[in-house]
Amino acid sequence: MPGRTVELRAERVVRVAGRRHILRDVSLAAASGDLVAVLGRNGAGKTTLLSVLAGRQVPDGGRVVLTIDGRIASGTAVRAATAMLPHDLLIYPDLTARENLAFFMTLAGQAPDAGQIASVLDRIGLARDADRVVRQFSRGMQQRAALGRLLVSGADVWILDEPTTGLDEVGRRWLLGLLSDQVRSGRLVLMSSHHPSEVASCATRTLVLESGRVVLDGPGGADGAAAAFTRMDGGAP
Amino acid sequence: MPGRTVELRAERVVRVAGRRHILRDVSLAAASGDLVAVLGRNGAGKTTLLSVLAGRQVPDGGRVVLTIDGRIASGTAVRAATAMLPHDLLIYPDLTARENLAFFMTLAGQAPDAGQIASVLDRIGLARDADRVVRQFSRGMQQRAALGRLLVSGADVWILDEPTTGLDEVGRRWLLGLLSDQVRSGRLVLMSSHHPSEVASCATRTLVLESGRVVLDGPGGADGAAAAFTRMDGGAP
Amino acid sequence: MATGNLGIRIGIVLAALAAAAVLVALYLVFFVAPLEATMGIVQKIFYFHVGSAINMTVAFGVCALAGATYLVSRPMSARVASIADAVGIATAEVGVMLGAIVMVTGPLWAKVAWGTYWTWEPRLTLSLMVFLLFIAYLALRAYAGTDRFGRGVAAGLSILGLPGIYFIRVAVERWGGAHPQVVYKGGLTHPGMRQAFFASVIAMLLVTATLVLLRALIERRRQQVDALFLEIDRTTG
Amino acid sequence: MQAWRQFVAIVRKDLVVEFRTREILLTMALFSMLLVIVFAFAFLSDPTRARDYGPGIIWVTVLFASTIGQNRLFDRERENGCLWSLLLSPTGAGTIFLAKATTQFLFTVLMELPTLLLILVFFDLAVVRPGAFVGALLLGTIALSLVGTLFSAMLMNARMKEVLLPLVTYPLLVPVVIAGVKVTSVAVGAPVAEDPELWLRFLLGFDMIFAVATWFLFGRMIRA
Amino acid sequence: MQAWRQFVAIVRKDLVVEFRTREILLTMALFSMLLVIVFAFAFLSDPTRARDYGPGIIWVTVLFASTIGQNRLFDRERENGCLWSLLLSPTGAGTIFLAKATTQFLFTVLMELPTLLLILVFFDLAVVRPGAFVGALLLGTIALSLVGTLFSAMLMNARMKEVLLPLVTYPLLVPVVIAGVKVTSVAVGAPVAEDPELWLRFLLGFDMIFAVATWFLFGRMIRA
Ligand code: HEM
Ligand SMILES: Nc1ncnc2c1ncn2[C@@H]1O[C@H](COP(=O)(O)OP(=O)(O)OP(=O)(O)O)[C@@H](O)[C@H]1O
Ligand SMILES: Nc1ncnc2c1ncn2[C@@H]1O[C@H](COP(=O)(O)OP(=O)(O)OP(=O)(O)O)[C@@H](O)[C@H]1O
Ligand SMILES: [Mg+2]
Ligand SMILES: [Mg+2]
Repeated sequence: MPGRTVELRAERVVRVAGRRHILRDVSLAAASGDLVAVLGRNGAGKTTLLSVLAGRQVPDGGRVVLTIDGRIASGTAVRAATAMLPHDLLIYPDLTARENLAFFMTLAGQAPDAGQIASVLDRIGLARDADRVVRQFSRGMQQRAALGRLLVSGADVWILDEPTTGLDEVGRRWLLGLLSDQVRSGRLVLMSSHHPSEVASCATRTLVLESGRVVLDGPGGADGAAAAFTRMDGGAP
Repeated sequence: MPGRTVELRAERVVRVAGRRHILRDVSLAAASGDLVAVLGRNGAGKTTLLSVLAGRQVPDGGRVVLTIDGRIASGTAVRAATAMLPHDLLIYPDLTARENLAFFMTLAGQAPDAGQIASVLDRIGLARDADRVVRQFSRGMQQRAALGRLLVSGADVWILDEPTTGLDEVGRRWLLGLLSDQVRSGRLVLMSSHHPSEVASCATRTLVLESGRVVLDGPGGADGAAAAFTRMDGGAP
Repeated sequence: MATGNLGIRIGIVLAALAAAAVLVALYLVFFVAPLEATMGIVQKIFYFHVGSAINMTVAFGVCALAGATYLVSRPMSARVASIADAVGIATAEVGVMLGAIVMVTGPLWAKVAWGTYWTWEPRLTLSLMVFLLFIAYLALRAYAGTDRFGRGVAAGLSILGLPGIYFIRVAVERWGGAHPQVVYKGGLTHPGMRQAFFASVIAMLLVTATLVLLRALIERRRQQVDALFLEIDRTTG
Repeated sequence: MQAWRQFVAIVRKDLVVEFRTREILLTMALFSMLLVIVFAFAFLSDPTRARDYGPGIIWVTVLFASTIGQNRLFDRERENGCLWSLLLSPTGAGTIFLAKATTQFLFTVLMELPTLLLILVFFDLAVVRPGAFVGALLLGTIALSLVGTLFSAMLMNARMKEVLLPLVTYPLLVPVVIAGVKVTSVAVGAPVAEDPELWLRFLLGFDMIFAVATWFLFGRMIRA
Repeated sequence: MQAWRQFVAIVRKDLVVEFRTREILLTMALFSMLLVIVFAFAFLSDPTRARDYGPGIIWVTVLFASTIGQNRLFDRERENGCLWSLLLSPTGAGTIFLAKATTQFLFTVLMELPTLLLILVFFDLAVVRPGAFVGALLLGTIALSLVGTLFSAMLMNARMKEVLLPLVTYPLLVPVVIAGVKVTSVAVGAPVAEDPELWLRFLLGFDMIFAVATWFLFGRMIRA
């Protein structure tokens, strides 16, 4: 909801798989107005960290805290305030794009509003294909449909895992602009990315993971992005 | 196999879904030494075209011809000469990376060679994780494993659908370099991409699709890429 | 098959012949053939029951032939393949319809003759299995839509149907049963009954031929309409 | 009110998808018909004993078909990780559970209609006590839906879901099947000395206890 | 030679994966045990008639369990679109078909061992003609594997695979089940007047004709 201030804190979060660590004591604090780029080489733990922050995975140690206007939120309030776009898009393949959006609006606790849905469909570039089932969409079109879910959710915190995947160049530019707008209007956005240019164009902060550990928690912008990607350079291809 | 010259030709290829066209009279000819970047907005038909060229989808009209050293190949010879990396990676999630590569080498008709496999694993940056099952890999690691499949296949034609998806920046640079090398050593590579910089850095030709039609068949390089992406600009996000 | 006026003209002639034959058969059945001693009027079911049963078998046999033609001609001639495809769907649908008649008249008769709607008797089982096999054919076609892969599978099923029918027949014959075999065993001595019987079989044969021809023509028309839609989409889309 | 809207939205979504693909109902109906036919073959030695094994076949068929329907219903939620879109939304766990159980119940009942008809005709059974017959089926189906939904949701992402689901649920459901067979035997007039009232009351009690228990457990188990 | 290496590689891959996950064998074995137990409950009214319905239960169980195994085996090829990696490789269609059918046969046989043991013990059956008993099972399993593999591969990407598979294969397999039940009845000493030789020869004929037919159709159907 607009006008609220949210803060998302991870406190020494640990996540293990078998006898290996995936996340080692990851701490982080971010608030409304931040766009945190979560960076790292393949297998560094970005997806795992974002899943933990979104509540999809439970930390094996440490905790994740969300405060809304200074008060710690829990349960339904946390879920109403958070929306996630993971690799597996969480949209129903046998519903049309329009039906998916109406469904997710209801789930988020709002009455579905045909006008708003139509305008979202227009923004994500699916106006023409709105009434085809998502299963028949091309990869980029599915990514767009999943982005629509965030737009109707009304969440304060957006968590996106490589959200530009599959988008064409125009769509990518639009998305990065959209995220910047969201952040300016008081949302908190966390996203992972492998593209320096994307990070430079919209991130206000960068967080670099290496083998599940935070090795850099720096500023955003062009300089921040350059510093972060330099930190990750080298090693095996 | 090195030293052979292959030519891949699509002649007025048509592909339909119900009563709509996905590909409309797509013609194209490419030969050893070409790196063709297949470009287009989301839903333009890139994935479909690449699938048809790789033999995964059958054209509803027109035909695809592969000639090896001037002679038209068919059946087994075509399949031995072609390898594809689609969105769904075609690797076995419950085999380790090493087992996958050995298996695909055998399928391709070669005796699996532990030394060669180890060196491929090293090149794709999975040496450390070679004996873990692919299911546990992060997204980028799975993409790397699937790239390994091409490296052991010995195919003359590589067909890759957005091959840099999920790769980190170092991996992406490595892959683009690898593709350039392959092309120089006489392979024919076709790949789709949404990133001007990728196309500029390695493509020798660009092919732009729009609603299933070829609207531009131009040169590669920085200028070619710029021209192609300008052609695609505008319209809905 | 002619799809223009010739096909329709043949259809009209066949339909007229069929109508005449049906009238003759009805006359013979109800006014010439004597009332059977023990079962009375109910025995009249016999003429429809057996006529449908024999023609069902004929229709399914033709369906298998069409399936083989489809699979063999598909790589060579699109025209022959789509005609065979139209014949396949037509014979399967008409055959299943005849099967439904058998499956309704049989049990009705059985309730009177044997005091139960159904017994697990060889002949009954045989017809049920064959009936189910071709329902599966129709289901495959329905879910495959216009997909050529699905059509190939359906064609394969109809071909396997032939040895399938043979084995089901052998299997059920090995275990004896209560279903009458008057015709083959040289019963049906009364000349009036014989005439009525042959007339009804021939009438059903003509009806079947008419329906198959018309259904196949409809399918050809549908194929042509699809082609027209595609042509419009190709030139305008 | 909001919970009600969410409940309706979830049930409606499943019905819309089903109407579009007709997958689950067809799967269940066809599977159960095949089951009946195969049973008929396997046991056809003595058709006069249909009243003895008819009720058993009815309940085995209902049990298997409902398990299959349950698997398919949750396969749908598994594709694209969709169940997570429910679980990560502000919808209450209880609402999600009741919505999924309701859909499952509807599908199972719809599948039972043609199947029962088929069994009654094929095995030539006459229902002499329709009230008990229908009552046992409805109460039994509720039990199957509650237990099945709870564990399908739990096991959705388990590797061996398709084994684990029957392995976990069937032991819980065996009493339901036994009670169902008893009532149905009486209902088709088999010469057994059972009191159907007693067994029906048992089924009712089972339903009530499991409704509360599964509803309570769902929230605790799924959002750890 | 190369085809042989490819054949071995495909079979070995499936065995390695199975050894790692043990999914399919466990699924099949547990499912068939549950089936047997449910049957026992549903039909336990008259244990003295075990020889009458025992053979039926054996074959119903084998048929269902092999269908389930087949589904899972091809689910594996479906994940990540893997079957395409086989079909797009220079491996011959016949090799792929024989390899998958062989795996399916091996898994089914392995599943049958514990299940049969269970049935024989539970229903207190004695095998008086072991040769006929084993022969019918082997020949029947070959038939199930051939027909099942052909259509599982074909239907792998069909939307309604799980319905379509039994719908398409069961009518073709009914004679196999009938023959199997007949031989097994004789083999467990049921008082039926059947000639097991005849039925065994029937099964052999079925296997031979379907081996040729399915092998031939596989290539034509899958690579359009
Ligand atoms: C209950 C369902 C029944 C089914 C599915 C059924 C099926 C069939 C089939 C498939 C045929 C054709 C056989 C062939 O072409 O060789 C046939 C023929 C025939 N049926 Fe039935 N039938 C049923 C019930 C009955 C009953 C109750 C009677 C009479 C008591 C009956 C009397 C006949 C006769 C007389 C023939 C002529 C076949 C011959 O003489 O060989 N059927 N039936
Ligand atoms: N279920 C699991 N079991 C075992 N290891 C796992 C599991 N899930 C993830 N891992 C391991 O955890 C590490 C981090 O995975 P994660 O998906 O978070 O990486 P990532 O930073 O998102 O990588 P990418 O850039 O490739 O997406 C990887 O080494 C991965 O192999
Ligand atoms: N099975 C199908 N049924 C109907 N339409 C389909 C099917 N597959 C693809 N399409 C349609 O064909 C068009 C082209 O799809 P394709 O996947 O080839 O696009 P693409 O160029 O690869 O797009 P992207 O950049 O998003 O990957 C899209 O409009 C898509 O909706
Ligand atoms: Mg990741
Ligand atoms: Mg694509």
